[in-house]
Amino acid sequence: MKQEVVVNDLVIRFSNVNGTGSASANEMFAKSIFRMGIPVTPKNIFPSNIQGLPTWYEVRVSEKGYLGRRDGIDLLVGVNPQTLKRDINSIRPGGYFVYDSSKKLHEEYIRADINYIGIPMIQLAMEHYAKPRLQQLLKNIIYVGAVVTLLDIELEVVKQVIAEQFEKKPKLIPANYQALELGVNYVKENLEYPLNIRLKRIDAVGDSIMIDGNTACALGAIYAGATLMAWYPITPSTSVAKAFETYCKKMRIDAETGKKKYAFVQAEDELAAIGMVIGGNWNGARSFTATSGAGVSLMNEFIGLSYFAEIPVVLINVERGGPSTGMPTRTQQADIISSAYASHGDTKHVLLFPSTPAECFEHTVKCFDLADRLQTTIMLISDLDLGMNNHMSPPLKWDDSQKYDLGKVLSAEDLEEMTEPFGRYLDVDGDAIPYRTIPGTHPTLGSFFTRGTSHDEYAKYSELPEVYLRNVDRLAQKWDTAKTLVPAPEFYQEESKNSIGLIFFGTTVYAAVEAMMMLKEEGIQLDAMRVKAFPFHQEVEDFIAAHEQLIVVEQNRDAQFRTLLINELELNPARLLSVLNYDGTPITAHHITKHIKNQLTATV
Amino acid sequence: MKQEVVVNDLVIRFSNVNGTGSASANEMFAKSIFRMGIPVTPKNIFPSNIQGLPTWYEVRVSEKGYLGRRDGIDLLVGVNPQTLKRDINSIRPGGYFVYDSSKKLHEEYIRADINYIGIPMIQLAMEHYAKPRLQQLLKNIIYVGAVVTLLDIELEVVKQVIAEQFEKKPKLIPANYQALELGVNYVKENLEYPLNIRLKRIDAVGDSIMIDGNTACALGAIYAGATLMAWYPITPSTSVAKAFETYCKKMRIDAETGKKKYAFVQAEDELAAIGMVIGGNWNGARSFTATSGAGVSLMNEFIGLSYFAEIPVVLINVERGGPSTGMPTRTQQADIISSAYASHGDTKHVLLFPSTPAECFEHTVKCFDLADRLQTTIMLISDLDLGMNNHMSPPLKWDDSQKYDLGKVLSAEDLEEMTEPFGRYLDVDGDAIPYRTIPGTHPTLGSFFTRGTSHDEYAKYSELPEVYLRNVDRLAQKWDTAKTLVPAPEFYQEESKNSIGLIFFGTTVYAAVEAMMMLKEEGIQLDAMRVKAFPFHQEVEDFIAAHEQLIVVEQNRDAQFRTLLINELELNPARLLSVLNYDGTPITAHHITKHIKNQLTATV
Amino acid sequence: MSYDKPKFHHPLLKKNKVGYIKTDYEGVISTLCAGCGHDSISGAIVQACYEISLEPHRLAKLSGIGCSSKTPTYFLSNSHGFNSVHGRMPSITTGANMANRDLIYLGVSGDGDTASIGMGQFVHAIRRNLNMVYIVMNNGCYGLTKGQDSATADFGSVSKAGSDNPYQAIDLAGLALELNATFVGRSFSGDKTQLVPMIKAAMAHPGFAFLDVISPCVTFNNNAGSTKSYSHVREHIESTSIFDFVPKEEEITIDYPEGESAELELFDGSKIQLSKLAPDWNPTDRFSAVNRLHASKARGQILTGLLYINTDSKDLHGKLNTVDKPLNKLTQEELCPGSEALEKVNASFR
Amino acid sequence: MSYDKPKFHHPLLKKNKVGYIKTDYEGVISTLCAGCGHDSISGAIVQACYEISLEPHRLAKLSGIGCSSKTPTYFLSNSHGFNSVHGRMPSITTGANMANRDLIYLGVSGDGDTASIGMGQFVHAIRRNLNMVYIVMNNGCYGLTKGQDSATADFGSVSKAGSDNPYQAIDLAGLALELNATFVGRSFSGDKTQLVPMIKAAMAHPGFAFLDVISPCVTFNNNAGSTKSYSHVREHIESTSIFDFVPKEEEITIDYPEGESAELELFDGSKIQLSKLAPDWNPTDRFSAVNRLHASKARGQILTGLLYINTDSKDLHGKLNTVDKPLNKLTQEELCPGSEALEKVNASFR
Ligand SMILES: Cc1ncc(C[n+]2csc(CCOP(=O)(O)OP(=O)(O)O)c2C)c(N)n1
Ligand SMILES: Cc1ncc(C[n+]2csc(CCOP(=O)(O)OP(=O)(O)O)c2C)c(N)n1
Ligand code: SF4
Ligand code: SF4
Ligand SMILES: [Mg+2]
Ligand SMILES: [Mg+2]
Repeated sequence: MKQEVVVNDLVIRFSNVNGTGSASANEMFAKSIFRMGIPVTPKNIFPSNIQGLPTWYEVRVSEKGYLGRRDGIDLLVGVNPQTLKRDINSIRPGGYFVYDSSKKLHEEYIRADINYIGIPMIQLAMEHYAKPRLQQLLKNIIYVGAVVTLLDIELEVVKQVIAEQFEKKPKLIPANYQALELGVNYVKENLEYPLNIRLKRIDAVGDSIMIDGNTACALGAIYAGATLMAWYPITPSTSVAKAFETYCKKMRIDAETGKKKYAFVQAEDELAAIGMVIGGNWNGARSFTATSGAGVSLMNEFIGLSYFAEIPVVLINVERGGPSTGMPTRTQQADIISSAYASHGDTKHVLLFPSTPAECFEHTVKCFDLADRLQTTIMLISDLDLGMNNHMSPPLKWDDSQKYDLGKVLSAEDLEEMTEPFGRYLDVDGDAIPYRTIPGTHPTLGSFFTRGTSHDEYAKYSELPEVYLRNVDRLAQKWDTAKTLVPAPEFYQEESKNSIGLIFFGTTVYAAVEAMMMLKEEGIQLDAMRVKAFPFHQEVEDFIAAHEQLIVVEQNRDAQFRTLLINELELNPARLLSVLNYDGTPITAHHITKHIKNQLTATV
Repeated sequence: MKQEVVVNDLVIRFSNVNGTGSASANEMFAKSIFRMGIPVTPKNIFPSNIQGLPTWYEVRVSEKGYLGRRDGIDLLVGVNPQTLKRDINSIRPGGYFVYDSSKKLHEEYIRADINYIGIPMIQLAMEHYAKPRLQQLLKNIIYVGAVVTLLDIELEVVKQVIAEQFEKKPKLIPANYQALELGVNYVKENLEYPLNIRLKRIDAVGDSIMIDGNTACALGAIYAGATLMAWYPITPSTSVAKAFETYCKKMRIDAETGKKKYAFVQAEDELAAIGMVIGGNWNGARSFTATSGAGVSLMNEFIGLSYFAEIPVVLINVERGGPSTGMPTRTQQADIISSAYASHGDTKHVLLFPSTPAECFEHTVKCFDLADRLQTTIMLISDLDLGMNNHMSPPLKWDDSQKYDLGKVLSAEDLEEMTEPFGRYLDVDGDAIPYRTIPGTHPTLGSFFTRGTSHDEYAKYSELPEVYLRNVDRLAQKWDTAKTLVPAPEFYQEESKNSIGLIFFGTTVYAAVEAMMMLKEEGIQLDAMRVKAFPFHQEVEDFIAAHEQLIVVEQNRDAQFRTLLINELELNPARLLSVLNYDGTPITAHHITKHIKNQLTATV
Repeated sequence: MSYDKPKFHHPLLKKNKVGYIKTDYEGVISTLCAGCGHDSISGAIVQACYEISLEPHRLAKLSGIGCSSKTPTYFLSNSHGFNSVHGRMPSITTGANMANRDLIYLGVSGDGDTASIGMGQFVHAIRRNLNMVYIVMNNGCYGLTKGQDSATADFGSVSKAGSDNPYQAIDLAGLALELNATFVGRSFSGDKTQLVPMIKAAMAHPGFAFLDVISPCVTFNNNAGSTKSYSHVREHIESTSIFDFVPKEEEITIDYPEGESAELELFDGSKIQLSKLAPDWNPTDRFSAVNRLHASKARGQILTGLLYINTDSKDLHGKLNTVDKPLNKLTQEELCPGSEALEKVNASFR
Repeated sequence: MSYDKPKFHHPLLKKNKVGYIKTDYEGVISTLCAGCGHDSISGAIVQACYEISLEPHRLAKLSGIGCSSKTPTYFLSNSHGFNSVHGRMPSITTGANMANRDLIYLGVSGDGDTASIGMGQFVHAIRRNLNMVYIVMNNGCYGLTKGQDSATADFGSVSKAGSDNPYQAIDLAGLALELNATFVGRSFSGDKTQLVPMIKAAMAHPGFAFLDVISPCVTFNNNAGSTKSYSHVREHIESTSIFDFVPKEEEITIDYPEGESAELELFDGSKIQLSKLAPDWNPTDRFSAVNRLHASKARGQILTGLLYINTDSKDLHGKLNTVDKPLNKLTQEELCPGSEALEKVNASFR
């Protein structure tokens, strides 16, 4: 089993029991690699439970900067007896299994084609720490020390990361250092190291940051001037709320009074959360909510109200595995159709699809501008993978000259200067977007009655067919205006050159870009487009028109995004092939290439 | 203005104020025509309010049996001052305006091209009745008497209908007769009669009945053995519940004890209503709900649970004008996409589209069989027009040899005989439908744990990707099974002969059939198909395959049904043209022919 | 369809302190049934707002869905209004209130809207002590959907169709007390003398002010046997007190008998002046109100009047400790931390 | 992932009247945190069902979503179970109960599940007097979503993160009393002596039996300052009575002091035997329970035990007057009116 040395290209998996503090140890491990200038993506695969169930932490390291998941685990640290068998079987032939050798590994776990590395983790922990909880926690640091040494990770970097982690509880640092050394020394004293797979400092991360999408969304909302967040706890969107509160406490406290320049309201459920957001935006304060899965379903009625009464709403949907409660701690892109056409009656909603934390930030800001401009619900469609995992991302950017677009809001002066009577639903500018007023603006001008029932241009109730038609036809026209305002797609070539075009969106980007490279190496050239918004920008149409055959990659069973494309762009379905991944794990480049090749052979 | 005599082909409109008892007078009028053997359709156009707002009652009479709405009002009885102008303008040139001449009609209401017929309604009423409420009520009967005479309707028939209407309050009959005679005599003594438009007894209704779709649905549920209805009031579905209760009281009381063989529960909201239905069906009692508009949106979360945990649900959606509260007393077919793909995640739901009350009955029965067989949500998609208006319909049919299909339910004996362990989500028969057990069936066998989270074949919680995939792939396969079980479409030709196929569903049938005849007379021949269910039956595919060009007629803005066809059958959108009507009034044949002709010229 | 009333301003009509005459507080002509209790409540709202010299644009009126929820079009046409969705007015009002703490929020709901579909939101608006006036126009039935029993229909009350209600009524005032609402009153649409000052006091209360107003539905629930009919209520009504609201700096004009009278000063300096009709009842002791309510109920009586007031509690803004300036008036400069701060954030993620 | 416990049947383990040993009432091994109060309640359910000789298949266990709502997998694996959606267990139980009145329905919920998203359904299940046992495993926080305050968190209670709760708690037992629930009890997961007989009595009660069980969350809400921690509850608990449940035809074994003891006979002939610790409290007088609860609360104490029982009320089936045979057992012959009747219906529409 003599192997070549592979540097900066590997996948490491930690298999743990949740509630044992492993997540934080594993995160420090990943962070250390990032600090060595090497592109890295960690993925935390956790159960829908608080303590005692299997959890995995997967770290992909890729000098080339491929940040999607990759099949084939090079090294697995397995400390969860419940999943030992499965874990060992998941290692690629020739890979390494790091286990707790405090107890002998049973015969049945022995595979001839992998390497076993025993570290007496719990034994070392028990020898050095008295309290059981401490033993449990520091066992994790012991294996980090071991793996760090095996992979030749810079120890000083790891120590620095540990020091920062415990910045607020410095008393804990020495014990952690000690545990780390226990692992390091055990390897140094007993084993060959480093392994053939190893790491080496490079300079490939530039000014990137490592951050999760939900935190970036929350920061986006703060930068966009959101003053009301109303929400209800639900995985995987809860951390948007948590981050919003955390950063508001740092950035939004009035220095003089210590009072808050924001309202953060935990609602009694999702219906109330979006109701509050509607009330807040109606009353002129930028307001938003974040939710997932069932929460979006519960918001359906209110989304229709927002559409029809034309009230801005910003809704961040961090998708998880459906249907129903489904797999709440797994990822999918499966709320596409239910979001795009949410609510009864003829409705359509604007969706933005960020791919990176930097885009989570930028698109969240955009959501607020679009919501105010278009006076309707704008949904940011993120997913668990993007929202809850740390991603290497370009830094968050804010241009201080950038001004909020608060849309068509009339001030008291505007109202007084008007020569025609104010009509809340009157299309004055031909873009199908009417002007609105905020309650309290003027003593006698501009008040109107908001309602979810059919209304005329002056917001008066009406059941007349022609009044209804004027209104809903204007809403359809507003949709066309929306197309001109949403972000344009991103392309991965200077100009379209190939007959086949790859289409993807959101977190699929990581695997898709890698897949394209893999295919290129095999001589299969594709043009590619990442869609960033629904309704589809003109450039999306143009790209599709320029390609005979299109392949849509998405992470759901029913090819929902493809349906949107066909339906909204009047495309012949025969032109659109699908690559789907919907088992709850993030899609891999290998999965894409395999299916593209299958599809292409099938259609040729 | 000399006109030909037109017999049995006219449209009469009554324009009233709601809450004045006019609806019942107008209904008796329509019923009398039906009793004369002449095909007739009344449409009640009422406001979302209890008293004092405009309401119209339109009666179309068609010897040829065209039962859709028709443009061009021949005679309008206008007793609502609020809408006088609009009403008078709606009369076709040469038509008649019957008004209350107790007060002189103002100049501005005089049109040169129509005929004015004054009846001193309120004056007559005040002369003969002392109580204001009675004056108001009987004024309606006075104009009925007048119009009956003007149109040559058989007076005895009207009297018979009145007598039946007041069967339970016979004391009221004489006053009504008297009022009727007042109207009759006023015409006889003061005016020329009958008019050139008039009626004549024929024998064109056969064994038809005049009934509204909601009552037919309720009867269907009773015949299907539904024992639990849980619902929340909402127009226009409330009358399903009302009728269910009324007929249960007649048909479902235990003769011995006087106790009820059904539970009728007014829930606290729509979420609770569908929750109860899920609980009832889970526990083996056929259970259903009926709702509209916002109610369906609120049920989204639970619909997903039904899909994923595989629990039968029967949901009757009587559509109204959307979005949001929209036009709650107007009709539309605009909940197609939101029903078909309701709830977050990858979900699809079975929809049935009845066109007539007879089908409301038959399809409701079918819904229960399908729900039990497929163990999922089955929605009956009706609309306000079908649900709340009386329609001439074939009689309701029940074959006593017909047995309920309770689907795959294991009894205690079945469980004892089984050699393999029971797996709630195990596909034993290859049709992707697993077996279920009802709580309490057996002391030790067959219990399982129902959940909306990912589960294995034995209903155990699992987050494993392969387990999840097996389950959702089986659900997709179950969808294919559904295709073979839903009702086949109806065709309007022996075999397809033309290159153009017309596609429609639900209440559009009335106007569509008439439109086809009108087009035929102009030399435009179309094949036609009425779709009865989603997913689409193989015959739907075949019909589409057999035609180059398809025209889909539907009553919503966004061509939602066309989207379903394209998406589920992978059709090239270019092949499907749309005819849309979405102003809240039922579609007319004229509207269809006009748009078909436009479309055909545009595409040629 | 709605009709604007021609507003004929008689030169002699008395202007209030802010220069408005009473008709300035009206809305479009009601389309409710003639005699509907809801219209009287609308009238009382108009009266109260006129008398306290409210500037109409300083109030936002919100409602759910139902006949009752339609009433906001029938008063205060110079105020912004929001007829939202069924049962969800409280959440919308919460959001609106968060956006601008300086307006007065008047929420109108029905018993169907509040006690059934809206129960959760009602309970939680109370829990947050949201600064609003919450009026339930309580007719014991679903008017707009044609008269079904609601959850406030009394046990044994007979419906128009003749059937007895088998369920215990939800007593919304009792519930509000149990949930620590900071202002709880009950009144009757037919008793403007009591209702008008109660609405005024509710508006002056800086927290959740709940008014359960019995409001007969003449079309569907005014029959013999109904406990929400005009005649039943008139026969069974009793009162905690004779009640008046005295705006800040106005003089108290009514003389109450010594010993039984109480004066409660509100946050803004206005006063509630009352003469107790029930000796064991103390308007600021929640449990005495619960007791009093229980006693009336046991006798089949409907207790009206102010039931409870907590003159010293924090509303939601207070609980959250938000800035004094309305959030919707904060500018980009005040809200956006700027690029420099973002650079620091970025650095913390490296 | 769930693990079936190997069930080792010791020959000497005592069988109950229906032939089951105690482990027959267990479920799969719990995946809750070690020390979670919820597990103790599961244990009490197992114990109670074993002792009253319940046939497991005669019970259906239902829940919403949350750590608490997971517990039905951890007891009674021979019963059908339903882990539904968040806050909606009551409606599902209502439907299930309508379908088969002969089973026992045990609903398990959390304080988030019941007091927030599920408030409306909770209130209306009480209003209908649905025949079920409704247990709230009350930890004052959202366990499964990592410890946010719930609506039952006490005012001023300190969270793990160190912040004071600014909202008044919803007292679910108080609420149930206000809403006329026919059986209301409160207990503590750490007090099995009280909890086990209370569960038994709740199961025997032929209507809505509500048990608010304080159940500390060791992971997120067991810190100092929390009023739902083990130590706080242990220090502040008090009881209405010493309590026992005596199944039908069994003898009463405990001797209570004369004068303070009461015996309540339930519908099925079983008895509740108790010795009052509070002299002014009468378990069948709802208002005395309200008073008692109020008094404890005022002293900062947590009152546990049976609070109120109405031994004579109609459950939903009674209110609806449904047939005795379970609706899910009625056959097509019993349900379908047949073609002849339909012909008559047709005729009435001609
Ligand atoms: C989600 C939803 N469900 C049902 C309805 C239908 N609906 C309209 S008003 C109403 C009840 C109104 O009753 P209440 O609140 O008591 O008002 P009232 O008409 O008696 O004043 C209902 C059920 C609706 N609009 N929305
Ligand atoms: C509609 C919906 N919203 C949110 C969630 C997320 N969620 C799961 S459990 C839970 C709270 C559970 O709290 P509680 O009922 O008190 O149970 P505990 O975990 O404390 O026992 C929430 C909000 C969900 N599953 N469904
Ligand atoms: S139906 Fe009843 S509540 Fe509605 S307007 Fe008429 S009287 Fe008022
Ligand atoms: S998080 Fe709390 S409630 Fe959930 S299992 Fe752990 S201790 Fe119990
Ligand atoms: Mg009402
Ligand atoms: Mg909890």
